Amino acid sequence: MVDLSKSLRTVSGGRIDRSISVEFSFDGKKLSGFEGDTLASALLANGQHMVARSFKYHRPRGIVAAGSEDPAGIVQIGHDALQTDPNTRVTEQEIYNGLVAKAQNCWPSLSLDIGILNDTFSDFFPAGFYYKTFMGPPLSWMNFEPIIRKAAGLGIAPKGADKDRYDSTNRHADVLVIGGGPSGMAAAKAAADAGARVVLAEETNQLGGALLSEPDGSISIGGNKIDTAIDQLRASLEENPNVILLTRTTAFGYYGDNFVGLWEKVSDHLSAEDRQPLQPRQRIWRVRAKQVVLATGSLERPIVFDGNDRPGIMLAGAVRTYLHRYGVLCGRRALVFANNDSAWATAFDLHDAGAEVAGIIDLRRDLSGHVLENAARRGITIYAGSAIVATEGSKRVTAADIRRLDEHGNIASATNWITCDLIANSAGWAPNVALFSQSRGKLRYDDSLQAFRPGKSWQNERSVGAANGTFDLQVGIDEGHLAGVEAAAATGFKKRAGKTAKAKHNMLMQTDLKIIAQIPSPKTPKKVRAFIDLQDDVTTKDIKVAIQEGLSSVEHIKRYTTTGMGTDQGKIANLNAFAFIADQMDKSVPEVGVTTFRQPYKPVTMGALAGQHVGEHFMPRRTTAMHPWHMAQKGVIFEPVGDWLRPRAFLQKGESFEQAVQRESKAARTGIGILDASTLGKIDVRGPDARKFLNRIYTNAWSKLAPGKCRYGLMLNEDGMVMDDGVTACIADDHFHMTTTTGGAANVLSHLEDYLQTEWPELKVYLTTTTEQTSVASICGPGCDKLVSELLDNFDPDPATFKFMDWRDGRIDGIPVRVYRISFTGELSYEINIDASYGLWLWKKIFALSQREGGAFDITPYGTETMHLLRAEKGFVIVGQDTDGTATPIDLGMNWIVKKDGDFVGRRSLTRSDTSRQDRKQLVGLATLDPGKVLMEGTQIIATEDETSTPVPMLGHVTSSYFSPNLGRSIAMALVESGHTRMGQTLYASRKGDKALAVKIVGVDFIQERTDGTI
Amino acid sequence: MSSKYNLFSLIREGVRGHTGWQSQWREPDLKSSYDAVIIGGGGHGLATAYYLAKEHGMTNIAVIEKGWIGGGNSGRNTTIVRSNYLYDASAAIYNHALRLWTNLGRELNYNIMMSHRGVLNLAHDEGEARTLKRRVEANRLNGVDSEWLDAKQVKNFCPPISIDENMRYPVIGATLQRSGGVNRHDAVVWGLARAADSMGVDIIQQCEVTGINTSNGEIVSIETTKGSIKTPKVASVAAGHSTVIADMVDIRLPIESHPLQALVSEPLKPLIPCVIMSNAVHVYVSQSDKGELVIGAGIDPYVSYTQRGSFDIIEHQMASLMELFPIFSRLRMMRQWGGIVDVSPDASPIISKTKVKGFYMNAGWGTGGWKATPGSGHAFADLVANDTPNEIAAPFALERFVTGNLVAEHGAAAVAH
Amino acid sequence: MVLSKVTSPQIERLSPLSHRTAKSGPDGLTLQESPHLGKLILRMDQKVGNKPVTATTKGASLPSNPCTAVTSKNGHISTLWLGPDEWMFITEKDGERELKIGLDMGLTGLVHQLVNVTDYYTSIDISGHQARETLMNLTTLDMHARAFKVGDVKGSLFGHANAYLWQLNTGTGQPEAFRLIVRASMADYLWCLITRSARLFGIPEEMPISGEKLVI
Amino acid sequence: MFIIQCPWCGERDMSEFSCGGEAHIQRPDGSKELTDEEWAQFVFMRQNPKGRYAERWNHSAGCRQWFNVLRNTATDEQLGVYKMGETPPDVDTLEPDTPSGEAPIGSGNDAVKIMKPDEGE
Ligand SMILES: Cc1cc2nc3c(=O)[nH]c(=O)nc-3n(C[C@H](O)[C@H](O)[C@H](O)COP(=O)(O)OP(=O)(O)OC[C@H]3O[C@@H](n4cnc5c(N)ncnc54)[C@H](O)[C@@H]3O)c2cc1C
Ligand SMILES: NC(=O)c1ccc[n+]([C@@H]2O[C@H](COP(=O)([O-])OP(=O)(O)OC[C@H]3O[C@@H](n4cnc5c(N)ncnc54)[C@H](O)[C@@H]3O)[C@@H](O)[C@H]2O)c1
Ligand SMILES: Cc1cc2nc3c(=O)[nH]c(=O)nc-3n(C[C@H](O)[C@H](O)[C@H](O)COP(=O)(O)O)c2cc1C
Ligand SMILES: [Zn+2]
Repeated sequence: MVDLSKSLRTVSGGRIDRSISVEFSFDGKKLSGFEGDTLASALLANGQHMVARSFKYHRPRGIVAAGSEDPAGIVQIGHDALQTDPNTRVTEQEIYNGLVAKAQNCWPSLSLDIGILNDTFSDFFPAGFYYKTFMGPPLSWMNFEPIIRKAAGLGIAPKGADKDRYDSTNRHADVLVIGGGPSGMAAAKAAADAGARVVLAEETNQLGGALLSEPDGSISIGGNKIDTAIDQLRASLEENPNVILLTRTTAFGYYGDNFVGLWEKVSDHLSAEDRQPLQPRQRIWRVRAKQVVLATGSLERPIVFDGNDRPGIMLAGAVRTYLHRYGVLCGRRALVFANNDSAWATAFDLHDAGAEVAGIIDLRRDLSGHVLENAARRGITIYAGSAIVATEGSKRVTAADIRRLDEHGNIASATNWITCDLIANSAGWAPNVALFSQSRGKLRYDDSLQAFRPGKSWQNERSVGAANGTFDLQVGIDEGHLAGVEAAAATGFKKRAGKTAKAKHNMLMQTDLKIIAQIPSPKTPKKVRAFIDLQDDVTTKDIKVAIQEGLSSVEHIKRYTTTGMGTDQGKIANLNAFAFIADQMDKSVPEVGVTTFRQPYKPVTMGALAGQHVGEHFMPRRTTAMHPWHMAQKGVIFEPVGDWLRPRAFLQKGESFEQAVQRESKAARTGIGILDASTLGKIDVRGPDARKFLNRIYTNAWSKLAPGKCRYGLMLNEDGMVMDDGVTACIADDHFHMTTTTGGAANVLSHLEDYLQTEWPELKVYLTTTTEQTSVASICGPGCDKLVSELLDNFDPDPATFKFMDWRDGRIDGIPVRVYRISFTGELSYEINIDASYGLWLWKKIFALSQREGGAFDITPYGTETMHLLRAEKGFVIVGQDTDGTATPIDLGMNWIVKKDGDFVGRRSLTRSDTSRQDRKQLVGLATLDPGKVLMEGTQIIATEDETSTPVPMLGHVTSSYFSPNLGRSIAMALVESGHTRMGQTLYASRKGDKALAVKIVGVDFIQERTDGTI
Repeated sequence: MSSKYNLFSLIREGVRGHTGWQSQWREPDLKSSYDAVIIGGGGHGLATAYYLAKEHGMTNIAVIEKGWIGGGNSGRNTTIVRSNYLYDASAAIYNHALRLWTNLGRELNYNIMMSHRGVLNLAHDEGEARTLKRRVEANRLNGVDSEWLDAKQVKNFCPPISIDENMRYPVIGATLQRSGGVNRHDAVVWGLARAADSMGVDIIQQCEVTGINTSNGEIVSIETTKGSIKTPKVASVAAGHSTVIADMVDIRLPIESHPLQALVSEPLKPLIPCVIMSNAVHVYVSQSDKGELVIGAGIDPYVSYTQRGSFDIIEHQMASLMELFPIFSRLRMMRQWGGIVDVSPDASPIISKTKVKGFYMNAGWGTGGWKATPGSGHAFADLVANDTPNEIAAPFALERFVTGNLVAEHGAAAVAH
Repeated sequence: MVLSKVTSPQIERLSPLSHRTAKSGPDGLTLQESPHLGKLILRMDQKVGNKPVTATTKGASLPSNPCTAVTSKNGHISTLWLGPDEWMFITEKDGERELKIGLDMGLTGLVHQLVNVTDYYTSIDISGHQARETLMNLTTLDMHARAFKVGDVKGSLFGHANAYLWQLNTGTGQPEAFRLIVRASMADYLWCLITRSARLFGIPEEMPISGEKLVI
Repeated sequence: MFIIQCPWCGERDMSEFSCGGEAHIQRPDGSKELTDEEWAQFVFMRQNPKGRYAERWNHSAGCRQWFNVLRNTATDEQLGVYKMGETPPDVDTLEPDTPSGEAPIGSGNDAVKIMKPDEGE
């Protein structure tokens, strides 16, 4: 057996910096690697193949690939349970000093995992076994689910809020190139040379792509060795101001109109010390590209055989990548198992690097050409027309059984176990078409590749190089170059053919290949464990069961077996799954079809997707000019109204919220109350047809409203339901000042613009919002006219002459103001409008009047809660509280505001057979027989005191409810079935766990009701 | 006819290598005529077929599915099940569904993983609290399980949630329906198909309805990509494609088809115990038994049949999620997708006869119809069999858009899904 | 009765960002509010043309192209295109009064709307060669020099805030400067979002005003 | 998240716009004699086609203008924009490939993810 204690690091070579060693730990073991290592390469260098346990059977999982396509090598990163990163792929995580990695989904430890019991009993856990039992009782799902849930899942989520920050930014590109391999670099260079704005995104930490998996000297590009050639290209791109070159950046999503999401890992590869505090952890680049070049390369496909999931069984290409990019030998005694030439290079390079190659097993029966000579020269045994049919080794492969196959693919020779610590296998290369398919291009099945390649494009995109099924280096470079030239030309830059670098190489290309959906096995079928999806433990047997159970669609089979549903999304598994299904159903692969390639290309951090719009920046807090004053009041509590924050009540020392509201409400009717009403929506309406317009959008008539006067109006939507309300003032014959609810302002404006621009373009009216131009101080209370006259420069507010629903201009210390005699409290009140920049000054000035010695005004600031209470005492509705989109003006008892003739928005709906019924829910007042009892808003109204068994018929519900300090009793408004005809009736307010409360139906104007003596 | 599922059959098959499982449903050829044809092999269509066969003895019927059964919204929804709706009519049908859900697994002999883990609807300000409390009260009187929790109780019920009072949208309370929860959408579809098939219902996949023939206002036959079928009754349950079907008989519907997206995180060990929904912050999230966080995103504002949505909707969704669950920030989105939801003006479904005799419509479930699947199928089957709506279906007739008797669930109490 | 003198506060005019101070980074990126600039919105049929505007004002005129602005020779008045029938005049502090008088005169008899929005909006000026990149984090507008030029005015979303972005004419050799015209109530949100993005260029990040008690 | 060509401002990201739904629905005068049925057609009933569709968009974050967009709802391909009051441009779009309106490419339907063996580029 080979000795793994000695490092498997080659003496030289690899694109790592051997001068900088990096210390990290895996599962408590202190290990070291070099700058440029991924966690995977560093672990392999330390002889650690097994890094995880599989999802279902908890079987040992090793490193299979060298990139983001690795299926099961995922671990938990971070020592701090508050900030840990679950499910991190070892092949992508670069190491840094102090990196802590732990195995996940295993207990008590990676090497000894109780979960392996699932494996022992795996016979009883076929695909979808859980659908077939625990339907309860006796085995009920609710009892069993917790157990399943514990067993399922992989990593553990952090326990604390994320301390890192994320950015997102926008870019417009003429040409976006995805993939920094030879083809992608050529495309970027060509497009940039043409003058186009180019973005080049490369998933890994370096440009070069597959070239980095080749020994430096083995290829010459434009006369240079690989690394020099790449450096020169990189330099020329970097110095071009029109090029954005992004490494460690994955194109994760190809969306509509060439919008591509890029995910840059800015500092995940750095130790805490090395991270720049101002830089985000990760950044999303939102790229809108005129043209896209897809140079995403190809993915190698494993061979499906019994026991193919043991650690130490890897993709041949990956083994070469580890050797040449990271200077790591993946094993000392290797077997290479292939169906095409490219994998032979792995055998040769391993041999040349000092490993023992115990044999090349190739499914193809008749081999020829220089590969044979090359193998012979190295004395490597060749097993043609043969296959590995079984393997051994619990935590690392230790041996393989090699058999010859006859022309029908059946086993034709006796057992032949060969020891090994590595099996490098390859079933050929498949174009990486994920993004192409995301862009909604159509795939074409290529019989020579036995894989899908880009077919018909839907968006402005081109695939080049291996991503396009072009595996020859030179042809790929030329393809990339041409794509760059044409893409740039397509965006309006001069087309210059230019020249491409000539590549000299003797790479072993995948030539003809021989796919066998599943390698035969000497075992009874029941015992065969040939894995297709290594993360979710999907075997060929599972897929057989699914098909046998009649799940004939590939989409059904995916969902029944969960193949391709893991964190790798089956990058290397899916094609094998499709091929195996095709084989089982005697269909061609295209007949079977593919599952959908969805975004993201690989899992993307949610925090990164949220970007900067989190925490304090999540949503704007809109505030008024007076806000600083409000904030200065100790006991202030705010109420969000849309994006606005409005004072809800000003609690004084030792006061409860309720007490504050009672005090404020009383003050507003006895002393002087003042409310910041600045947030009310305001719209300037002007034009010769303004009246006509108002007539059409309000339910009442506006033809006669004289300048200097105001009127209240109701707006409906076409469905006839109340949508908004407010007071509108006539400034001049063709000029009006409209107010709307705070929450409704934006809707109303677009509602109005919509009608003006699309329904009634003939109307000569213009609308402009002025909401934030003016601050509004609403002053109310008996005798507040004195305050007003005090406040304004020689202004006579006498209610007798300055009448309710009038407005006038005035000045305060010379600053112009407009005063409206309008009121939603029923009290004498004045609304002072002033340019917002003077809002805080005015507010302070008013309160100064309450400070002065002697004859100070008794002014009480009040909030929205008191405002709601006061208007309720008068029975004024609040749209959105007493209405919920289901109430007509008639329901609200506001027939008086619905004009008899002429059309208006929503009019026709009012007369629909059901909308005009008399037994609709109608707004009424409720007076609890016990005046001290305040109803909970939302309380349901029922007919009888004792609640019969459910369902209890409900007559309506309480929309607003308060204790009125001014009436000394509880008051409530409610929408009640045929309410208007129930005046005086007693109904009941249902209460949870308590006797229903008797309430009397009264009018909504409680102050009036009091004068009339009904309450 | 497929064998019974239970622990013993599992063990038996385990021993003999699972060679004995039979097909869960047949792949029958299209007959030339059926007593009724159901268009749409989603949960609702299959449930309709199942109950038509089981409760109305109509077994000579077919379910026609243009793709693979469950490939529509049934296959792409976040499976939230609850019945705490505001209005009586809604409470009636959704609660009816909830009762059926509870026992459906056993009834179908198929574990649909119905998990009554509880659904929270969060309130972030007084206005929301008011409308949610109103709902709780209405639910109570309608016999729908529903209760009000304050912020602390919310935190106890769902520990990972943030109830930080300094958030822009602090959690001030929530309604809880303990009997609400999630289930396994594919299993529901397959279980219904298997049960319906075993009673003789033909389930025809990869077969698209291309036309509907009527003569003097009555259904006579339909055209499909696999041939035409004589039938007196056609029941359309095509969700996002409802108007496309209705168009075949010149009926206009009050429906628009919008993209609605959802996404899943990578699988994690148990993290959140229940379903959390918030309107103001627009979040709905639960964790599947496999371990992914299943997260619903917002609806796109435009009509589209592409089963795709906009990226910025996903970004907003994530920002919202981070507001409520700051600890999710380092987790990763594994896959996102979209469906085509059939949105009706009052956010309530249409279960209705039409002006064409023998043509029945089940549509308009929009973003929230999964929870109704058995109830919808049950009520619709009744309508199709008896040609008159039962009291559960009656309020959802098309006429309401003419007479104005809407079931305005989108009103103040609007909570999608 | 005799009243003691009212201790009324001095007339004090505040802008939406008066609580923020100008910021600048090491490489010349600067951020500051230009408070109290006079602003008027004119809505009128574009066919009416320039005359009524030019006739009675000191150099004001309407831009001839959508999404652009023109500035009077003396530089005192700029007119921004907001829509096919909508323009915004921007003057120096207090300049809006005189301008309004002039426009009212010229527009009498014409169907139009002229509204003072001086306090409705405020202006955030961002200048320096890093200004474009700073803005790219906030908007989907193409901020590349080829796409956004001096004199361009584009309404768009910046974070969650609607605003108009205008590239000022700073003259050759001067660093580029942009003016964001944003609603007063959104100004603080936007300011802070900009500083968050500008932190990368050495401007100290600032947090929005918050801390309002929302829960009883 | 597609790009919308505002007739005045040019190409902008969709996030600047708000969608107003189906275009060319004439609002009848509600004060005139109309049956409930006719009124319901205007208020609620929609065409919601799969394929060519004329809809209204508003450049809400830009010039605040309403205009019409012609779009193929099976693919989201935009076929043209035109101002209010103008008639839709006469342009052709991908004809449905499957009966329920699925376009042969670019649509959401899994039936068109891959090319038929005989299908030309
Ligand atoms: C992302 C998302 C999340 C959701 N979340 C929830 C949730 O949490 N809770 C909830 O209750 N609801 C949710 N919903 C809504 C729910 O999914 C749907 O309301 C419900 O699944 C509709 O079921 P269905 O069977 O009627 O429709 P579908 O499952 O869509 O079935 C309709 C079927 O009709 C077929 N069809 C269409 N046209 C034809 C034709 N011409 N010929 C033949 N067949 C045809 C389609 O292929 C499709 O299979 C969500 C939806 C989405 C998209
Ligand atoms: N031996 C063979 O048979 C064989 C087969 C296939 C390819 N090859 C070789 O591979 C090379 C192909 O060159 P190429 O440039 O076409 O491909 P490449 O593999 O060299 O480069 C592809 C690059 O794209 C990156 N990438 C993939 N997905 C990405 C994403 N979503 N976002 C950002 N980056 C992403 C990868 O990290 C990689 O660097 C040639 O040298 C060819 O000879 C050889
Ligand atoms: C509740 C639920 C859970 C899902 N879990 C996963 C999952 O764990 N892995 C995965 O790849 N997809 C998962 N999906 C998404 C499906 O793979 C697929 O995207 C979805 O059914 C839509 O189909 P489509 O993408 O093929 O159009 C899930 C979907 C739903 C509705
Ligand atoms: Zn525009």
